[in-house]
Amino acid sequence: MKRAKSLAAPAGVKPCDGQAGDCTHCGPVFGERFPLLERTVNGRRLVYLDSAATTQKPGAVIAAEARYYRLHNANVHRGMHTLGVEATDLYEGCRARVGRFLGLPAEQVVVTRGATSALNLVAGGLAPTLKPGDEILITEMEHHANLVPWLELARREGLVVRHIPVTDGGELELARLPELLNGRTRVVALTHVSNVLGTINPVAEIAALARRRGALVVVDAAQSVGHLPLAFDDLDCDFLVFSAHKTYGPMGLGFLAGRAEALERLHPVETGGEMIETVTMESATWAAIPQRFEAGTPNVAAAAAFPAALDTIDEATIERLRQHEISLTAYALERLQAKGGLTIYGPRDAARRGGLVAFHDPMVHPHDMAQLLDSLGVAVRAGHHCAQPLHRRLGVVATSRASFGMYNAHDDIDALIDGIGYARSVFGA
Amino acid sequence: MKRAKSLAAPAGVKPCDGQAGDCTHCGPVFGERFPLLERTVNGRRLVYLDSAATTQKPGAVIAAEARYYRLHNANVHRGMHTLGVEATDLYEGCRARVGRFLGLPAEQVVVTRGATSALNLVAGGLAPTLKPGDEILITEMEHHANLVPWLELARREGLVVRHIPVTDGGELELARLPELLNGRTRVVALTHVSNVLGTINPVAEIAALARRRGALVVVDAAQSVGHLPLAFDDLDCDFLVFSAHKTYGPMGLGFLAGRAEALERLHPVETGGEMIETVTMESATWAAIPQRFEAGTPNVAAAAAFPAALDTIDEATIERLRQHEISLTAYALERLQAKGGLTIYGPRDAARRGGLVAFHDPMVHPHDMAQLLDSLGVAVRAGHHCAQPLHRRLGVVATSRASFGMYNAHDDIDALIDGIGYARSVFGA
Amino acid sequence: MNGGMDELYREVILDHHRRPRGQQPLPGPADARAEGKNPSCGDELLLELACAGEAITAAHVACHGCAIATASGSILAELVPGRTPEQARALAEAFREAMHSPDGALPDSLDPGDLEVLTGVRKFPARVKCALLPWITLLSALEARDGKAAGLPATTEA
Amino acid sequence: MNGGMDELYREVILDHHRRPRGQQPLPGPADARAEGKNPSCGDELLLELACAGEAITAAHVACHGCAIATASGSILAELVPGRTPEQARALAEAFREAMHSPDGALPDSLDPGDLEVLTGVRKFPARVKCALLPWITLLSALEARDGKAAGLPATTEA
Ligand SMILES: Cc1ncc(COP(=O)(O)O)c(C=O)c1O
Ligand SMILES: Cc1ncc(COP(=O)(O)O)c(C=O)c1O
Repeated sequence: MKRAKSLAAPAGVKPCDGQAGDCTHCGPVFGERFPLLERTVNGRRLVYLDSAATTQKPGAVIAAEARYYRLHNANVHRGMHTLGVEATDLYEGCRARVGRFLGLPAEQVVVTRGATSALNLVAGGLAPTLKPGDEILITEMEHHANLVPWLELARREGLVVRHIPVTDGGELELARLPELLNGRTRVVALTHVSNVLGTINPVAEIAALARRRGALVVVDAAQSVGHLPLAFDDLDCDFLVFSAHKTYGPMGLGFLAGRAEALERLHPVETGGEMIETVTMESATWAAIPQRFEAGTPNVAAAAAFPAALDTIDEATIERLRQHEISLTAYALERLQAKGGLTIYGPRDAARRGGLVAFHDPMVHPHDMAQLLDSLGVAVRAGHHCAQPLHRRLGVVATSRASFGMYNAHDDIDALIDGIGYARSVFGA
Repeated sequence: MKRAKSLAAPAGVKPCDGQAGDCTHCGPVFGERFPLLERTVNGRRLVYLDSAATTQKPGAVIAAEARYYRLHNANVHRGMHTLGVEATDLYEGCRARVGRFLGLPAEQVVVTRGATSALNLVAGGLAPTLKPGDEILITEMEHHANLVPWLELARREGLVVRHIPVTDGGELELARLPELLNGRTRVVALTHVSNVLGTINPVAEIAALARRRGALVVVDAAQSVGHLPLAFDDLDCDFLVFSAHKTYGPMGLGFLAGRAEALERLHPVETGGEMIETVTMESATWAAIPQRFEAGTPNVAAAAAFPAALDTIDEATIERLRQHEISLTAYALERLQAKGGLTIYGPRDAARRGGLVAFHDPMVHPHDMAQLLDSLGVAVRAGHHCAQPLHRRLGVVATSRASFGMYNAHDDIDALIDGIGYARSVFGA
Repeated sequence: MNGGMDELYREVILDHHRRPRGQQPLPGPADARAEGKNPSCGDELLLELACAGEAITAAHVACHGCAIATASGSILAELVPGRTPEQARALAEAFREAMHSPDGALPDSLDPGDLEVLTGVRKFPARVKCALLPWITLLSALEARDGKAAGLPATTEA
Repeated sequence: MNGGMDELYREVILDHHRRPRGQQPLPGPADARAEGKNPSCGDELLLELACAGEAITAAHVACHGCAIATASGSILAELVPGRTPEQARALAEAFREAMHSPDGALPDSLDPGDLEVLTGVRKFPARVKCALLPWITLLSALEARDGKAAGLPATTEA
């Protein structure tokens, strides 16, 4: 196969050095900006195919976090000194930057510890607005983060949790929607992109129906922000959550974006300093939104660093990154298919998927697959990927998953395919 | 005044360059290890006196976090690849290191986002074990983080919150304890060191009484871990919380340490991935402790960095750091007193206080004081320090607070005193 | 003074802080009233207005806050009497806007008096709230009077 | 094989994985029984034991797991019959200890057979759980039989 043709690459960006013939959409690969990718694993070049678990970080993000600690470290909001003002500017600057990235005013962006915390904030925060018999509609392909908090809420408040089943093709069975979505449905919570099937769900379509029914719509965008073009308004939802660490940003940081009226409906789940207005020994009143949801000292260092990740995405342009992931996904689907004997999950068409492919080899258990691939420097994830009910639906306890970031090239997929061959050979297959 | 005598200083440690004559206990100052302290503010040397809000970070901590992102970044627990194993080792290594620091097995250390999250976890986690009429006993000197979560719990579950009042001398009115602690008291939650008064509370003594009454004891050690010698067992409590960022460590990280039986009583508050055993579309069961309380992707980067902070403390030895803070506090009390016309809060004896002093100048509002000090490079905090009820008790809405870390020297306090003089001159006092 | 303090603590501001106007209670019952607070630092302010015909006739300001908040309240007490509620609102809104704009100019047509000097505070982001507190409270008092709001305490965080 | 894979996937282990012992159901009802699982990766195992007099006479192992878990279950099925519950417990505990010790030695006195080979897995921390799953489940089956536990599912995370 011939070398990939690359789009005009900005300075510091090397063209995709993949082997695929169909790489015209592929565009540049940003590997050089990610210092970790220079390391070796077991004496081999690291082939990192686990970006759906966490992405690697551009050097600019790592440097921004260190710079914060070296120059501006202070607690926020409460200080009048120069460091406190600088730290507050960086922290609030991150909120505004995320708002701009999603197309929202800063006040509608709540800073959290991650997507999981943000989903717990929504589920817990809605508790006082719900009554026994109210219904929550989720899907069978949810990550535990968008499933267990609703089960807990239902248990505590006497609610009913229903779910949209997954078809054999790995899509939501939308035909069931009219029956599942009814007058008692108060919340519809679903993932934008499945972290196992890769399926991109028709969120805006479902949201329109749900909102017409008077239900709030919660979108788990952990696998889509930073990977595909997305504006808050286009999804037509009430709440959207994601984690910085899956978006080329630092750990310990995530966001809840919401419509102003929807945020106003949430009761604060975590309480303490920074989120109050007046406190006596008997009672407390809450600060305005978004501070109301941000109890205690936030992760200022991570917030100071995250804008550098969004800058990297914007510089590459999200459209180009999306094309690159489609190209990688298409190539991965093609080569895995060609390998034979593998079960591959999710839609066949790469353009309808996020940048990940889960597969199962009946000859090699996923743990052994991951272990043997790792011995060749290829990092994939094996397990239930925090989606046990979906795996039950797929009829397996575990799958192997290869997932892509802006730094991957087609030769990474070649390494994966070679590795699968090697794993089979070890098991005499 | 003459230069401070210093104890034998480890390499890279400069002796205290303070001006105080009584600095024989002072020992070395670790300023050189903290890169931020090299910066200037408004053209002056930065005099950082806001460590109670957040401490500065040793270069080793900043480097460790960057090294994590450059070499080991991966999600934890779920991975079989080399990066995942390394990241898990670093994460679990931090848990074990904190356990060693406090004298506890690793399994009794829960990793959280900070002290506030840890307190919310305890308060929320106890909800199912409490019934209307049960009592929570707190104190009048609590930070909002150890106050508002209990008020919220009380509101939700119909509990009664009582508090130990503060004497005019800034100590707990322990004479009231027999009456306040009764057969209905289920939880006693109190701060180890007040973040405003500096008062070190007799936690072990109160805990012994409380536990005899069958109450669980929760200690907010946000201002004591890393600042004074402390072993979990010596406090005789059930739960202890603190934040890494106030202990020379990174932001976005904190800990809940607990007795095993006490941790078992907590229902998980945040749910999602990593904290489950089996999940179906109908229900979920929980993983063992401590994973049960750690939903979602944790802040692995911060966990990888925090041991370097504890190493810095251990190398200095906590005893020496404590002596140093006592020496600084004694000097600050003496010089503030000598200034005249200032109200100084908390015990008079530095040995009975943590390393901080709050004061009030009737001529200069605390905000103006902080602003004018900042113009000279001196960073103090002004406001209610997240302790509104205590400030009401003190009869002011705000105070100024100077707080110390291992990097401060006596000349920092000289700069503070000079700055107070300057602030007064601006207001014509 | 260094570090820009001469810009923040201008003589005019220090003077308002030393001898704040509007301290004396209103002669009769208030026609409009609001409490304001700055939750992050605890500053509190009570504002009462007396009106007659088309105009505000007197303002009473009780401020527990820093020099900037106190001076701002004093300037308010000086500037607001004699204006109609509409004019007072316009001034408050122009001031709020100026505090968030780079040049901080207030139109002469609003007759901003000493408020002009106070716009220098915008270079100290942490103090903007202090300067705004009385004016946000004014807006809330006027709204309450118009029956538009339930008279909730105003906050500079909203 | 590279990257230490020859140590992990020793021929003995691959052989146990290819033809696991203990697959056939017990002839009669089980005298002890437990389910085990590895929550973080979803591995599941069912263990049933038949006893007669002082000794365990047969073991049935149904494992949904990786090669390491399967091989470990197979070795268990091979080693446990013929031992008393006390001896079986001692072996399981010695194995658990060996998996967390640097040298990983099992005393010859316990007659560890192919289990010796499995201790090589300790160099792969992420796989230790897989190797331990059958043995933790054995401990729980024996405890349940002694009436000490309510027969809750065993987990490698506890
Ligand atoms: C679809 C989806 N939702 C939610 C999460 C949870 O994100 P986090 O672990 O960062 O809280 C993940 C990642 O694990 C995910 O893939
Ligand atoms: C005594 C005390 N408790 C709790 C906290 C809350 O810590 P954090 O904001 O890191 O959660 C603080 C610091 O703000 C404190 O001083």
